[in-house]
Amino acid sequence: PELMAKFDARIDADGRIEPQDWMPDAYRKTLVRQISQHAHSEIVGMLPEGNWISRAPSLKRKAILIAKVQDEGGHGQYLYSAAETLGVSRADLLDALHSGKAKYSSIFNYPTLNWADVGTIGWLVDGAAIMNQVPLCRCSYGPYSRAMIRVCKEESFHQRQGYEALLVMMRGTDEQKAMVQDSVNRWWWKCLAMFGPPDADSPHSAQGMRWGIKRVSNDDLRQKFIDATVPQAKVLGITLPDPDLKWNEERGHYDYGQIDWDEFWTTVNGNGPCNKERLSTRVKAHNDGQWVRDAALAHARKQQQRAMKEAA
Amino acid sequence: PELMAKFDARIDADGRIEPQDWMPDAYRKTLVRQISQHAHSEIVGMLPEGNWISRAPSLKRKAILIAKVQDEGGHGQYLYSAAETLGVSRADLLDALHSGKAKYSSIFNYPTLNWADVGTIGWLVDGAAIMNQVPLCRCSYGPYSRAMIRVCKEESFHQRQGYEALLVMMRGTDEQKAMVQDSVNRWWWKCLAMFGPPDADSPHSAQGMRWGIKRVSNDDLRQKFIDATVPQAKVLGITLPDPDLKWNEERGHYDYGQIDWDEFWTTVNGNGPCNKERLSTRVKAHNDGQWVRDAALAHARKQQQRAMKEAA
Amino acid sequence: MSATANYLLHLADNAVVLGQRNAEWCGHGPVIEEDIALANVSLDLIGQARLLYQQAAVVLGGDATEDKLAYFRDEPEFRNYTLLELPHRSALVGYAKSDMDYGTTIVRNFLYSALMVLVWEALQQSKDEQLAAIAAKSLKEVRYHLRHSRDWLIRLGDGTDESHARVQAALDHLMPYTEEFWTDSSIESAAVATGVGVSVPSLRAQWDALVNDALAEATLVRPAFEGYITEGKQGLHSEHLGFLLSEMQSLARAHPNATW
Amino acid sequence: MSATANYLLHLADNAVVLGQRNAEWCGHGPVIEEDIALANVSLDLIGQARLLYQQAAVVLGGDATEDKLAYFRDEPEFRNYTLLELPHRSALVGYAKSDMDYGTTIVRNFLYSALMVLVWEALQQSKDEQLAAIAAKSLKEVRYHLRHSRDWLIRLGDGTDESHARVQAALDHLMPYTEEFWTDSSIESAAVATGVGVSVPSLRAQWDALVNDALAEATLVRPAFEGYITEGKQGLHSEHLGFLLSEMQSLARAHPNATW
Repeated sequence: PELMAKFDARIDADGRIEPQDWMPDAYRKTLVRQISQHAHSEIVGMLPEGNWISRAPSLKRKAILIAKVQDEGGHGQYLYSAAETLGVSRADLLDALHSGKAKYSSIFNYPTLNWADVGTIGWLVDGAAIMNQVPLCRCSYGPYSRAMIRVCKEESFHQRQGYEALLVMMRGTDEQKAMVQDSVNRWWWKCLAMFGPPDADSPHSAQGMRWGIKRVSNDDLRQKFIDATVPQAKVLGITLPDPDLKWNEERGHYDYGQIDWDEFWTTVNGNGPCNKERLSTRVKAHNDGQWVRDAALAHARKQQQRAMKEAA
Repeated sequence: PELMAKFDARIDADGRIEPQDWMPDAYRKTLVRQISQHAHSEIVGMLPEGNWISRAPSLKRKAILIAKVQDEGGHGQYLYSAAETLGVSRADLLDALHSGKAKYSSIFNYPTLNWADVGTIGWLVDGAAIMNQVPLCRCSYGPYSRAMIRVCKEESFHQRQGYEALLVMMRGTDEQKAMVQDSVNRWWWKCLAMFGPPDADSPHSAQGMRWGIKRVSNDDLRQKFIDATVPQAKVLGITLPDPDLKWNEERGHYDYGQIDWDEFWTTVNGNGPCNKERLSTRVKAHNDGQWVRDAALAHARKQQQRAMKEAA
Repeated sequence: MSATANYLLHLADNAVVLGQRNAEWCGHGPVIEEDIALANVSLDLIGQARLLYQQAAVVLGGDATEDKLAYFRDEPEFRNYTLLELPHRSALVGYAKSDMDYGTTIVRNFLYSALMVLVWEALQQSKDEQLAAIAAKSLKEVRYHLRHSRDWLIRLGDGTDESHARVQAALDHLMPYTEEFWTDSSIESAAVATGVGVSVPSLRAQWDALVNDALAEATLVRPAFEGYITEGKQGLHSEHLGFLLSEMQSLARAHPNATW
Repeated sequence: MSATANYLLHLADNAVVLGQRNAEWCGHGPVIEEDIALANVSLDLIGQARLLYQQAAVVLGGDATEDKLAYFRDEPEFRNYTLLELPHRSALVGYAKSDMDYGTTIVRNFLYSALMVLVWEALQQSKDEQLAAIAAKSLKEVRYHLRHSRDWLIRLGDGTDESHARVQAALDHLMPYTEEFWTDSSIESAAVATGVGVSVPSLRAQWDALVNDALAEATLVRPAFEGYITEGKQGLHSEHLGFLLSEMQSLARAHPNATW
């Protein structure tokens, strides 16, 4: 109770909880779930964009794309490290992913079907992710908040790169413009769903708010995203696929249409177009790599034994 | 000795030896070696051309190519059957191929590097094969001679198709013409080597001639092939890559340059550009297919047991 | 484009894509007889595609040709079922030791040819006489495809423990993609309305009977459907079609003015 | 084309082809740190290719650009070593359970970067100042590639029995392809004659020392050479480059007038 009081006080004062600090079990569990889910999202998120590396239409775009996918791997890596400060192992987290127990962002269960998708994912998917993540830079758990500061910085860079790639395409041939429009048509609604169910239906929000793990509500973030994105779409010259999308003078916000939550939940529950494939790709990579990890471990042990023999 | 005399008499009378007939062990062994080597060549020969099926530049050419590669599979299948009439099993023959003990035509250890190679293989490689094989239609062993009649008929068809494909390309764009010339440059000398070493160096020839297994000498066949091919090359409009190639009025034949026998033997002995790859592709296909063959066998046994139970 | 042309393209794209996939076994099959059999299936499908594209080219007029339609249309213009563009591997990792799984090939050929025997049979009555003629020819071919794949389905299902597990995994993987058969598409409805096409949903009971009967004989369990219904026939594909087409079309597109 | 342009293209083609291959591991590596490391190697190589193609475009003049050189040249125009275009699988069937073998990737990166540390070091003295500058930059990168691949070569060689067998198989498979390094090509001799290029055969003893030292530490046996010497740098490739290029160039060639 004394520890609890100290913890609560720190939270209320907007202070940071560090790994060595006492924390309630539910707080620890919630963080492990959230951070590992985020790490998994980065790793699985390498796949849809990685799908286009071999076909990138210029060497410059190829380099940008590889660097971006590499950054996602890096995010995964240090988010796993942040989770490990809470006393879990990466191996256990990966097991949870591979067995289907742990979730990752549902947006990566949709396919990338043309080159513009690479730009759109940067602009809209990363854009939505940043909206979700910027508040987490002030999250109460120190290692997570520091990881998020770095992640957000890099994601913002990716978002600008994605938008720039689309701008270039929109100045190009008719086919290029059509690709961008087709891409935005496919991703727009899915990005709006990324902010999660409406506040009324969101189970974890209240406690998360209390603990400073979640800081802004789903609906508020979604609105903020839409308000920021509509003008960008205009500059780009594409049409967002929502006939109900219009400025509401009174609210000072854009109104928007109904999100298809059935589709969202179908995908979250494992039945999107690519769920099985994404997961099995990860499992295959992990299984195929077993002998490599075994070898590294065996070699390290041999090295150690040799060093001990020499010392003896 | 009585059997041997009867056998010799049959051979001398240009009669056919059939599976149930007595035959000398060396005759049987020579035939098994030759027929299985020919069967293996058909199977391995599916690979270089098969390499272009997925990229055939028109549906018509794709269909022609699939049909051709399929025919090669068919040739392999009935040549294995012909070999089996001599008391060996297909499994044993395949083991010999996969372990590297048995040989196959060395020509298939070269890569197919452009689409024209598909036509050139038809025209030159199949053309050379036909020269080698037509005499075998009169071979002393019945099943082999009958198999060769069918093989030669189909190969002649493939040769005409290959030549026709090249004719169309030579009437096409500069790039197409360049492809054909490049292809012929790469294959010409290798095709001449297909007739085997000069008669002076050919170990099996004499006995093979005696037995009616081999009927025309390597050098004679090679000359016949060259004499037939040079006019076709002229019609096609390509240059055969041999500066020494010219009509010899006196001999009534074309003279030709030196074949690089070192390269030939290097490849025959396993060190051509694709030897390892061709063999490992076959081994992989065989190993990957083990579970399928096992299943077919297991199912057949179950069926049999069920039939026996019902009968009992 | 006319409703008929669109419908012919849907049928042609199905045939060319599955023909391309089946040919990938050529030289790599589990036993030489299967290399030959699958080459034969592929050849039939490419042949069907040619007739269908040719007829589509006639209907479309202008400079359309069978090869322009096969080689110079982009991914979203292709109207094949998503099922047919998938690589030959099972989604279930653990069984697939190799990247080419024969069980997947067999299950797909079975599920598709079980549909097409019904479709071609019905299309013999198509108001488009050319299509009716193509249907009559294709029906004979696809009956053989069905027999071939059904026989193997049973061998694999009722074979060893390993083959049973593999082919069940392939079935679990592929069966959900067959839901696409029964959904409406504007292309199909338009063709049905004019009497050119057949209503595929009306064939469902017969297909179920064909499939369930074979699965029972193969001792396989039909998985319950849940989840995502693919939309390849509407032009919304998986990530696999792009790779298939970029390989298939590479040479033709590198030489747009060439005749082969 | 000038001797310098040809030489730059040889170096650029090497970099782009191996960069393309290494990137295939992105999202599929044995551990996330290796996904990142190989992406990094790939990124360096693509970066080198860009600088080299840019310089080649300057030398060639006209409408040459880095992307025209990378995306619109055909297979026989590519001058990369055959070693670099091979897929990531070992020729030795039986070990390779999967179509992507990390041992093959590591051995290739090791054999090539052991050469390139020497090549780039020497090219710092190239009479072509731009190339000398590219060499100085590339040398730093390739030193890291060598360290990375060498460390893994030792881990795998001196790891488990399985990893030892796999990496030995990869070595047996790939080592013969390195013979191409030491053969003459007119492109290289011309560049050496003008002081732009380096004589690669003159680096052989140093390369042998680097390689033998690492193999000894990895407890691997260097296979004796026999057989075929590849000629990729002369434009005569394996059957693999065509597939690599058709995938790499597909989108760019589908939109020849586009800017990206």
